Amino acid sequence: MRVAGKGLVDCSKPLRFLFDGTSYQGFEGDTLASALLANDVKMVARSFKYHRPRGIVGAGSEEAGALVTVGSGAHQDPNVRATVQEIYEGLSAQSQNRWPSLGFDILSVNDLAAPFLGAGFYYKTFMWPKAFWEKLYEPVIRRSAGIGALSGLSNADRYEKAFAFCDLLVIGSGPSGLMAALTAARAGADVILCEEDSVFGGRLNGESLEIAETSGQDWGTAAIAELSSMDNVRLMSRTSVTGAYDQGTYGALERVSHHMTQAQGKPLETFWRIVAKRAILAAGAIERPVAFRNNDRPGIMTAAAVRTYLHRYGVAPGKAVTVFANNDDAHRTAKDLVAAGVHVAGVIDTRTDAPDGQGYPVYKGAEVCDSAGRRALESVSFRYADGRVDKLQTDCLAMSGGWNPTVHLTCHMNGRPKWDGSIQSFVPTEGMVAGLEAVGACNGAFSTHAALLQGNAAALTALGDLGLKTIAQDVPDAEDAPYRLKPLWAVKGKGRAWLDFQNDVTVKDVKMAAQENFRSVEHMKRYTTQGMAPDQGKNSNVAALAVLADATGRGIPETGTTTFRPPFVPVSIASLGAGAQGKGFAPERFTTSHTASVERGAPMIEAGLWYRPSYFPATGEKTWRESCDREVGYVRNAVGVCDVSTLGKIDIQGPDAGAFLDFVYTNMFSTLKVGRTRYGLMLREDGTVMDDGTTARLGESHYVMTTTTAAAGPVMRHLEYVKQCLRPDLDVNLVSVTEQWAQFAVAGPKSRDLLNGLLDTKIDNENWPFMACGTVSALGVEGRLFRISFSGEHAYEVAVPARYGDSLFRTLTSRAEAMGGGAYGMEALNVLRIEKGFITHSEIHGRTNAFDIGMERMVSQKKDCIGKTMSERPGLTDPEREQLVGVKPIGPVKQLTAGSFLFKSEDSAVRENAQGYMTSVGFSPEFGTFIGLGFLSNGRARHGEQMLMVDHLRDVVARVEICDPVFFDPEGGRVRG
Amino acid sequence: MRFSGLKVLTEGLRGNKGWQAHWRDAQPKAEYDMIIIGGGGHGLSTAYYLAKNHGMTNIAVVEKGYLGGGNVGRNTTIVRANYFLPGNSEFYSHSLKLWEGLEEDLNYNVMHSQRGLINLFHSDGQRDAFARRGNAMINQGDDAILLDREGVRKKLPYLDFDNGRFPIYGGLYHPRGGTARHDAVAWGYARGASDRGVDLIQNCEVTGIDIEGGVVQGVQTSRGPIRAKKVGIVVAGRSGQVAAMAGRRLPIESHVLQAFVTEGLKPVIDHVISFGMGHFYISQSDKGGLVFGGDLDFYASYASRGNLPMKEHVMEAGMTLMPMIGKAKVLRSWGGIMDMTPDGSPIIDKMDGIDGLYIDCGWNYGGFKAVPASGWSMAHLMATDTPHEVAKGFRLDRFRTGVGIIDEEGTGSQHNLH
Amino acid sequence: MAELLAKSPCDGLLPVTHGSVTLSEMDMTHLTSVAPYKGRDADVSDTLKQAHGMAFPAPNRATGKEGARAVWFGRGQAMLIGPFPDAALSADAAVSDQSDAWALVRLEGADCENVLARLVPVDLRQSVFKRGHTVRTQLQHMTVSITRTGDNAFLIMTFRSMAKTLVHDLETAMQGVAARGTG
Amino acid sequence: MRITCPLCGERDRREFYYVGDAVALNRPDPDAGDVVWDDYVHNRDNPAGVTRDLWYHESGCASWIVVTRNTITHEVLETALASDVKEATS
Repeated sequence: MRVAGKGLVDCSKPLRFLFDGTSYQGFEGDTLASALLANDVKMVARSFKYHRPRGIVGAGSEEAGALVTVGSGAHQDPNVRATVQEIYEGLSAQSQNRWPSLGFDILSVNDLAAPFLGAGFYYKTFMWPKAFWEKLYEPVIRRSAGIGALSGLSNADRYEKAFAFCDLLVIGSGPSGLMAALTAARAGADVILCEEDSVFGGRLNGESLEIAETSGQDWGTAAIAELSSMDNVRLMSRTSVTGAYDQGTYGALERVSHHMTQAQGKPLETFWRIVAKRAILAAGAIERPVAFRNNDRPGIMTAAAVRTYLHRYGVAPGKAVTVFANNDDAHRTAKDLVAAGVHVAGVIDTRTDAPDGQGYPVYKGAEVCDSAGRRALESVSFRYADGRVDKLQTDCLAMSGGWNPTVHLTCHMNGRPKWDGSIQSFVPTEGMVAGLEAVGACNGAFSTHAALLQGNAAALTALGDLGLKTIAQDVPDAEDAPYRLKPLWAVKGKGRAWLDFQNDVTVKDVKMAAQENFRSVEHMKRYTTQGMAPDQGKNSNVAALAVLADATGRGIPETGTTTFRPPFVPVSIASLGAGAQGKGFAPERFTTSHTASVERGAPMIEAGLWYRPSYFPATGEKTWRESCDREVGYVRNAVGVCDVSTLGKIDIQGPDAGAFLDFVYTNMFSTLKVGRTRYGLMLREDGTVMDDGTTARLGESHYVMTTTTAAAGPVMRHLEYVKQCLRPDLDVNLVSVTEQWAQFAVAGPKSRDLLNGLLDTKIDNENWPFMACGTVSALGVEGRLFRISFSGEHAYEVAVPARYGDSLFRTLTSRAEAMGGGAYGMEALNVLRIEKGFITHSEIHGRTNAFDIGMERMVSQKKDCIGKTMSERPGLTDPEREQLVGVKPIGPVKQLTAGSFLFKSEDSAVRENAQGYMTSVGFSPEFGTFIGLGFLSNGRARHGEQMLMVDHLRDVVARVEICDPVFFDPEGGRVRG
Repeated sequence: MRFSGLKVLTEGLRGNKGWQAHWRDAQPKAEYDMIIIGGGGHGLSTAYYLAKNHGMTNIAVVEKGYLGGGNVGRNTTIVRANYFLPGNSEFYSHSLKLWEGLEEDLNYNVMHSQRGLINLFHSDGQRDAFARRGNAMINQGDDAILLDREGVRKKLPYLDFDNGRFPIYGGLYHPRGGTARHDAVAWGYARGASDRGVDLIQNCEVTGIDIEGGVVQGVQTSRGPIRAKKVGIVVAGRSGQVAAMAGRRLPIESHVLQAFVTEGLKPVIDHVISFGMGHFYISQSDKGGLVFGGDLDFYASYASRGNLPMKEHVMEAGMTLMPMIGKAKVLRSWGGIMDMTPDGSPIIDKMDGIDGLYIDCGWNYGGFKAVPASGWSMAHLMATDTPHEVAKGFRLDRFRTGVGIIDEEGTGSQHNLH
Repeated sequence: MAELLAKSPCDGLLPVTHGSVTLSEMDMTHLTSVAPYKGRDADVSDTLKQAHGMAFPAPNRATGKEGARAVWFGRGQAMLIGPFPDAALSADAAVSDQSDAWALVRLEGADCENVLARLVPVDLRQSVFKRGHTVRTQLQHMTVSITRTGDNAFLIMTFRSMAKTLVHDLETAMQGVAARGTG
Repeated sequence: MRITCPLCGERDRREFYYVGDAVALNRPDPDAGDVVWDDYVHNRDNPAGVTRDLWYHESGCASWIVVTRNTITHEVLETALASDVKEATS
């Protein structure tokens, strides 16, 4: 219910929202949780395992109870904390993990079977009969598990990522964070202040405190006003810092428009990568619940949450509130409620020396031992030291077992927090994250004044580290009460007492884990699932640890803690992966002939990041094979044109360019004549083939290397590695010129005729023989011409500056068509090269060496080169290795397939008998059959042998003959024609 | 104590008071026949099979931290036998067969779930490579089915078939592939070994290996010296440090591999999916979390944690492949220490020149599925001094000689190319 | 005789404006990579000064002015933008014509830093990245060169083949920033 | 993780490509023998602590860099251009 005169919500701005289809009213500034409590809605969820009713437990991102689904369709957002979700006009939220409804949930029957569903029960059963696991047990378990549901529809919201940089990152805007930010910003430091909440101020907004003789809220408001007026300060609200990473990098999730009816182009979330020279963690602390029988009913909350709902939202979570505590701090809850006119049924304090009540009864030396109420709390029972049990009618229990500093970020780099007996909690160990200092409550300083002092001191330290001048600050006076508590983790007694409200882990479960020798804290966690729920144990880990320590007869520090890992709050995959949906995962690379190819109807296929045409369909053709056969015919009989610009091109210049190439290639390049091109083979240092291609010598000290499309990047990196790391003595410079040139293969008997129609100076076989290269002028544009062939035909590659690529491609193809040829795509290119036994990365697939592909003679014995020594290892020259062969069918066969295996005709097709495998297959119009390349053990000695090619997957068995990999024009006369 | 549904029922009725320790915590004895260094999945399974297959019970597993605290407790739980190179094929095939009988053998439900694994491919060239893989799997006697685009769509309708950066041409479907509950595997082997008399010694760090005249004498530990006739090093990412205690350098670099789990969700992904173009793989745990991972962070590290660029890359891969997971929220991320070999394949061998010293390492980022066969083979090697038939390819000297390099990825027998 | 027609890398894609920021393509001009040989840095710088009026730039800096710049382009390399390179440069440096290899765009407007902060992992705020400063870095997944040419203006270069992705990524960021107002 | 490129200054790890132990700089003679070559190409100290490794500023200035770094804490202790390191030792 609303409490008049309290809260920061704007009562002049009412908003309607839906929960489980029922319409309610809240106000601007409400969270879904505060608005539901204002409407007396207590039960909002079901727990994970026992499907017990769950209510709102806290008021922050660590919420252990109130997880809901917001929105519908592709916008459906599961597992949203009602305590974080701000309401907006038209918000629609649903409860989760229940069927058919929140009130009546079939699987709540699990609760009755609880004796059989204790920790790890599933490791001991469901094993018989074997086949039932996948068919019966697992599907049932999966359906009853899980919490919220994804819609199954592709994301339809905008997400984004961004980078930010600062001198000082302050995480949290409670008193310590604000003080730190003020001190640093006044000194001129570049400050980013991140606050999870929609408003700054942290606990100042949830308490009635005084700072500098004014209310804490007012002091905070003034501080924020000052900070927001400064150019060197960036204030980021609704931003959770999610992780600390190396060298001052922090991840942060900003919820940009979750609170808006219409995002209007804004991202839903922005994931920030913040680089900070220094950071101050002012993340506060999380109040811990106490385990007692049936402590999980809706209406049972943390005491601080009750105060937050009162002061921040003007909501009393109950009509008759009871406080259960082991410390002084929680008594504020009763004081504040009474002051606001809310009835307090009483304060139950475990301590006999608890403070007296101020308008409410205090039951000293007593413990709450049970609760009652079907879907929400109706009463609590409490027991005095002498065993007497009493009962209070109450609809809200505000409990406090003390506070746990929010140390998480300080542990993200493997640091472990240390136990502080004085506050019965873990506090950060200094220096666990370089450059980050914890202050205030997250550092175990629980009074407001101590928080202000630590915030100021840490900022001064940071300023000193940054070499900035400091300005002495007056730290204002504030509440400085000592923190008094008597440890209490679990109230003894029968029945189930919850530790992890979400995963339904009880005190009994932890004890049973210890009984079964899961005594290490990590074993206990993994066995019971304690702390593995959406809150990652923020509410329960320390208590569970205390129970384990007790059960194993150890102290808490000896028992240790589990590790806190990023993210601090759950982060959507869409935000961390922003920008990648659809094509954004990797850049798209387009050749200059792309548009013209698409206009010709060519299906474009990926070649690494590039797109290349598969084939160019002609009118009347029904299959790609018809097109491919026709295009092969162009090259064999007339002239074909193909864009080869995607191949890497690297300018290699300098006095030592030749020596450099001799070192990276197996064969010699220093001896290559200017104006000539040579095929080169490049190895990795392990002796395996890395890449191949042609390199042309354009001048005395100028070469241009061609790489395969796939290896362009890796080869450039490799060349720089050789130059900088192995041979910095060589005077040679490398620059990629891949993108400068649009380069087209012009191949076929009429290729020279076609070119001579464009070239300003005609070429012939004398002035431009096979493997010649040089500068030419084509239609008035200066370019380069290489007489090289990947088809076995008389062929050239002509290159012009890329701006002319589109125009040249159109000109070449239309002229080729007039000569009985035309454009050809990747399919035809592949057939042409298979007919010639030319290799691609299908053959040099990273496991083959020069010996395997029959090029061992290309490894020059006159010099050292990368990979030479290792290529001579016995295992790489074993004659039984699989060697490149040609494969052709015997008689009529349906097809040959790449990826099939070769067997002796009499052998069965099992691994032990496999002799080799097929790497490339194409239909050769020339031979009228499929032909292929493959690797066969000792294959070069087996030409003529008949074998079986077996493809189990596609049910193909073919009789084949092993042959030389060069099927077509083995003498090579055509390239010289 | 035998576990069964009936036992759960009767214990439940008696207030669950009768459950006993799953394994004994042993104090180190002065001497054992054999010591296994490392109480992870591979070490525990080695001990289990030494006891079960070879009758060796005077043995100890010494573990620096807690049992199962290494990679067996921090992986993406995928179990498969889809390798294609001789050396790997027979080994992983054997391992999968052991998985299929593991629950019965261990009397422990490790939740081995053969939900099927699909490796997607995105070009003709990749299809050919996966066809080779699938045919090799069938040659080996395992199962594989080549799905075309429509076949994949039928099973995984939520993938982005229309706009994804790399078009889905099809997938290699491995029906017997799946997942298992990782921790339970360690605990099940620990219980099985302990029941057979193996001493499991936690919080016991090996600080030295005693060698005299080229023969192993035992180990020095944080809890004193322990003598042993044979010592097996089964310490994954820490192999380099432990081998150094015996004066050996290994062909291993330790790298960090991150993995991620989301908050619990109702069933939405029913298979294990692998997306090679994005180095991304994903499945959904029985609890409902999406469990997924990607590539190495790519720098040598023992920190068990990674950095943002690879996290982002993994999430980006997820978003281009299956944008329906966008609103799943990552709850936790962690890193394992991967013992990377140059060729990406493991080592199970004697340590050359030191009698009685054996090593099982180099599992790269694929050690979980190997746990049963690795232990089986290492136990065989340690008990008989001969390599097991399915693991004889995992020789330590293959890099020096070039004989039998097993490079599944084709990235070369050189470090950091994987 | 027919003539070959020239097309710019961002042909048909630009200009676009969202909010305060405009993205436009620079006119095609001469781009020349200049990489001095061993020990010739000073000679190259002298030639550049004499022929083109700017020194060889130090790392992370650009020299010259609009129409004739030398932008540091990585280890031992600068990109001469504008003038046709003096032939004397070839004596002391590896010189490669790159006029068609790069797409050059100009991002201009009050929020242009915020746009780049969505895409670039380097601090490009005016206080640290001033006029005449340049970086080789990434923009989303692309390799780029970014130079500040004005208080609210940047020159961005990426591979020609990636022009469409460059425009897409920048435009997406521009839309997001425009929708948010500032920040 | 951030690495200081000797030319570009401190940059995000995402700009770099990693290749491993800087032992790669010490390429043996071709005839050094199989043990030496095996050691060079394959065997590693793989220290849990300070190591020297090689990184390539791939989407930055294209420098190869020797990074002295701690493999447990990820602290970067020193960086230098690989070409300088190589020339100083050869």
